[in-house]
Amino acid sequence: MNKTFWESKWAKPISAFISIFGFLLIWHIGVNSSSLGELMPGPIDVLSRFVGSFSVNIGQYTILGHALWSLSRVAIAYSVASFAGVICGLAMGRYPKFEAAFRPYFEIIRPIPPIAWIPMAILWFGLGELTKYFLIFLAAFSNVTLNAYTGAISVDPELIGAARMLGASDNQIFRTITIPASVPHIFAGMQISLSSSWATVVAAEMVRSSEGIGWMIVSGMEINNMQQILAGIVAIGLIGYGLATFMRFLERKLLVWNERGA
Amino acid sequence: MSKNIIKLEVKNLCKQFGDLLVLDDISFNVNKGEFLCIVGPTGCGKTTFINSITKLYTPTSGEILLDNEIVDPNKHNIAYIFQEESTMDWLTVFQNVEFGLKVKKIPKAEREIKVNEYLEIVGLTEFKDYYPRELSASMLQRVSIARAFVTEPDLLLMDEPYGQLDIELRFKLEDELINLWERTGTTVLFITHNIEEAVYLAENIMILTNKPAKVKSRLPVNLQHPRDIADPEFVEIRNKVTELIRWW
Amino acid sequence: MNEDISIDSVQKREKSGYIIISLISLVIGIFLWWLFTEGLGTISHKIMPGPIRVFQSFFSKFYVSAPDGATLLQHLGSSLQITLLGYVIGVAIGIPLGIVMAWYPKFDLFARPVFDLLRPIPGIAWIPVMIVLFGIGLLSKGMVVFLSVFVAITINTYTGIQQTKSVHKWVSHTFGASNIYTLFHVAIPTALPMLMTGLRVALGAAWTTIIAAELLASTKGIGFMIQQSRGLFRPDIIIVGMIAIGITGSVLGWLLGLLEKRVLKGRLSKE
Amino acid sequence: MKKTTMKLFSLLIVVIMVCSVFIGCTAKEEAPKDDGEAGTSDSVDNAVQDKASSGDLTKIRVGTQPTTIGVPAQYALEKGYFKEEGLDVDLVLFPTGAPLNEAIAAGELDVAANGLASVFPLANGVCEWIGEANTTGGMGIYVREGSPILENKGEIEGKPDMYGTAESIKGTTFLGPIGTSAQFNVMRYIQHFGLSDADIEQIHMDHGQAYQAYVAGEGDALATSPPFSYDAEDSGFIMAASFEDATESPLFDGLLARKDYSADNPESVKAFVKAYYRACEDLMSDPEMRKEYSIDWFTKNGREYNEETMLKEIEDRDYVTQSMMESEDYSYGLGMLAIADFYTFDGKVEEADLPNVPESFNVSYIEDIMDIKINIATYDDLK
Repeated sequence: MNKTFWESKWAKPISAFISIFGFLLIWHIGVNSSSLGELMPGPIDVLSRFVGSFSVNIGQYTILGHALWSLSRVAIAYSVASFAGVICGLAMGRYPKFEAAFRPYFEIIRPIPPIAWIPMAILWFGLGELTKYFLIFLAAFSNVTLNAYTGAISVDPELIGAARMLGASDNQIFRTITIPASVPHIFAGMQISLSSSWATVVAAEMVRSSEGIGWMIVSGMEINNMQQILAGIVAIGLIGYGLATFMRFLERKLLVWNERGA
Repeated sequence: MSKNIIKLEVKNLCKQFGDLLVLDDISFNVNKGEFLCIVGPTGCGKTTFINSITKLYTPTSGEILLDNEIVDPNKHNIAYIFQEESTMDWLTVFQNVEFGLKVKKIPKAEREIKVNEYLEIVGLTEFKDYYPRELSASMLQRVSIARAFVTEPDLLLMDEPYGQLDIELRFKLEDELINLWERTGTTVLFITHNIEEAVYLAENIMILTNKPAKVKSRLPVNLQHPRDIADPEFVEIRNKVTELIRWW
Repeated sequence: MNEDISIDSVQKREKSGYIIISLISLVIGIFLWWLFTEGLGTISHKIMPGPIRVFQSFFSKFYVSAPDGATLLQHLGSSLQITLLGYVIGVAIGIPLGIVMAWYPKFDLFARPVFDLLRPIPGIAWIPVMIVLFGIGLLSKGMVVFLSVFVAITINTYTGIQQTKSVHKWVSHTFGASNIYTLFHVAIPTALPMLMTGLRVALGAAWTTIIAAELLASTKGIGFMIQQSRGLFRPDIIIVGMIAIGITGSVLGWLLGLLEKRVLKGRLSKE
Repeated sequence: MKKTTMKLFSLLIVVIMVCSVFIGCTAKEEAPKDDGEAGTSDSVDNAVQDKASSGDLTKIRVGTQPTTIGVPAQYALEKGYFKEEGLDVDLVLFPTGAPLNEAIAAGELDVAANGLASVFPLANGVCEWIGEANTTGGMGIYVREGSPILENKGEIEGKPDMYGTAESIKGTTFLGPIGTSAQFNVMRYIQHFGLSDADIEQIHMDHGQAYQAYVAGEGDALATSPPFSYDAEDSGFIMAASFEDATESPLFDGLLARKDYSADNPESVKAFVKAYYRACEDLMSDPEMRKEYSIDWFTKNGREYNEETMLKEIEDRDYVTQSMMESEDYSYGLGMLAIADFYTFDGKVEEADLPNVPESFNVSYIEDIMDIKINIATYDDLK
């Protein structure tokens, strides 16, 4: 009897429901039974604020508007970063001399987290959108580049040897073997980058803004509105989860041929 | 070797996955020291059967007795050689072979003697400090074989262990296996879909039907090792098995 | 690490040439930086200080506490202390949790959903919550670091354990090993490369998060130093801070790399 | 042959990268920035006004805070005073003075109405001090009841209302934003007891957060300004030292302009100053209106005031009017000089930069507009 439950298709949703409900319950009890309640709103307050913010404006937009703002920032910066990252990564893999020239800068910039760039980015690009794009770009760029590069240099040497025996030129090998073989790596890099881009949206919106999920959190801090902060955190979590799921779905759809190899 | 003692007793074994009946009322005995090959059409449930013996799957009904007790890897000395490559890539060859002995809490000094002995037998002594990724597929399979034999199991289960190897290597390893078996007197249950392999190795061949698997028949191979695949007697037995296995 | 694999003996001859290219490229870069700042003055030093100014500030920051009240090493020490505190706790809790989640499917069914929801929330978003819950001292910053470490470690451990091949589990079981024995001798060794990756990722996350936390509320630390220099028209100190962050991050990563090589011995780490 | 193709290819990559970055930039700058700017910070009213204003107005970017200093700017904007002067004002709000300075450094603002933090752009020679806007009462250092600091009162000569002894202050933790009046307040306070910054701990937090943290039991003392100082009083915290007692210097919030902007657009700056003072006169002449208006605007920006606290603020803080500037004892820029002098202690203002501060005093706009003569302070006046 017990066993059939664990194997049934209901096990997953039911246990998910129980665990999330349990998590909220602990939160609720924690807040209501201690002095914590003075500082922290409970889950009911936060969730009702979250749900309410679909129809009531926080600042100038509803939460959907803020989410769209944040997503559009991520989408733009992420696309540019992916594009530039793939090109840089492949070029580094293809041309050792380009790698030699470019790599030092890459290695210097890579370990500095986007958030530490905020002050300089403001000085260079001002308080507008460009700075926000720049920060998100930084979050995505290095991962994509690194993965594209790894993809380009870890192509099976036998494959290249075989192609060379058939008389393929370096360029042909690069176009027809290296690039396709790098795709799984590139995709993996893009997946990680999307998550880190999204995680950077809070940092990016710490730069003067008046909209976005990150702004909800930052401005909630400024005006001491815990409900707004937590509603923002809930939104970040849900959208982040959605994006990751979406990328996994895309991977399954697009990279069917790779799954065998992986 | 007293070959008349019943080692393994399978009684009315059934296994069902959901609605799918895979094993249908299988019963047979294996004597101590016997080399039994089980053949059947691909996908007939041979692996399921062997997995039931090792408790990887719990049978739906029926029972399996080893030395008159319900089979239990914790109590009985069973070894299993898998179809897939199964060496552990974080251990050296030596440590891989040692794995089963460690599980069975054999003292260190004794472990070392035994492992070295079996490494010698499978010809891997000079590779004992290598990691699996540095070895070829056939060497890896030899590691697995050594790992199984070194525990001197009461019952050795082999699930198409040579399925992925090329013919030459396979012949070599088959001969090695027979050698080991003759030296150790282990009871061996060998699963294969390769009829020639079965006839080449086994004392007895058990043929299963297509899914759901039942025991179709069981016939002895009374030939001396090493066997000659061109021997007319060999060919005759092979044809007989082939005839039995046809389900169409 | 990857270049080492790809570079075969033929290429080795040229390698020294590549180092020269790297050096030339760096020299050109620094020269251009100097040219447009201190050289021609095209870019105001209020927006981008020149290399000479930055290097001067960098070295003088080792003994000058202006304008933010502490020397570089004091800031660095403060940041590292909290980072390591949060990191150690995060690792100590994250690894066992990841293992238990991956090894006991029933536990996984309950833990995973909550975890999946918390996972995409960046450490920086937790800062306001932690300030409210744990105040503004070491503890709240330690907690924010802990959270981001914990998430990265748990995920990687979890994924690593799940990579355990069934056949290895079977081998262990048929030899009569208990579930726990199999966990420690099969699953955990399998997970080690992923786990090491997790340690590295988490260290990066910890270091990023402490900087963020210090930007928002603190009395010391590299992030605080940067924060103080904003609005004081001292971009040179900001860049010094960024350089210190970058170098420290690299050194920490390198140290973990050494550990990784020792732990994984004959195995390649899985990226 | 191979080499040339390689070079071409890398060149191409560089070009594509650069282009992609620029395409990305321009695309985004056009699309979202328009909306973004319409909505920057303040309110929808502005957006409406922005749209109404056509091209013949001069655009000017103004930074301020949602505090006393920002009210006249917002008021002038809403009343259309700026527009009457031919200005299209883009008002940008900052939570404290530090990020406002950063925006000035980044060239994002032309003029600003800011508090104590103004000293940094002045000392750095980036801005000039073009007017003083309001007096700054109501700031102070607060402690909880039962704090050891409260055990002793009036120990310092001439400060009958100031609490504390060297022993009780030593080792305490102060909350408040560093680089603003709060830090100035704390440092001057402890100096009276012969202590230095090494004897205490100051935790940097914006006013709102600091107040919240203090309420939650963090820290030993809170250095804050209205409205949080009034909230602190309401919560039963006790003022250990007022800003005035501790610092002994009158502090004026005021107006600054980027030097380069002021040189190129003196007419716009003058117009801005004129409209701003017009608003100040309005607000000073009608306290009831000032109260209603301020409460409304502060609340919109997340600073909760009630009537009582607002009345206190009106009591404590005056907007600078023509008559005030004409008075004998008015000394233009004295507060800024005191602060500049103070901040050399930890190198936030370098000693070499001290002369920049009086050099930045530019009263020509006010004198032109009001046709008065203003008495300008020098460092000698500090003694």
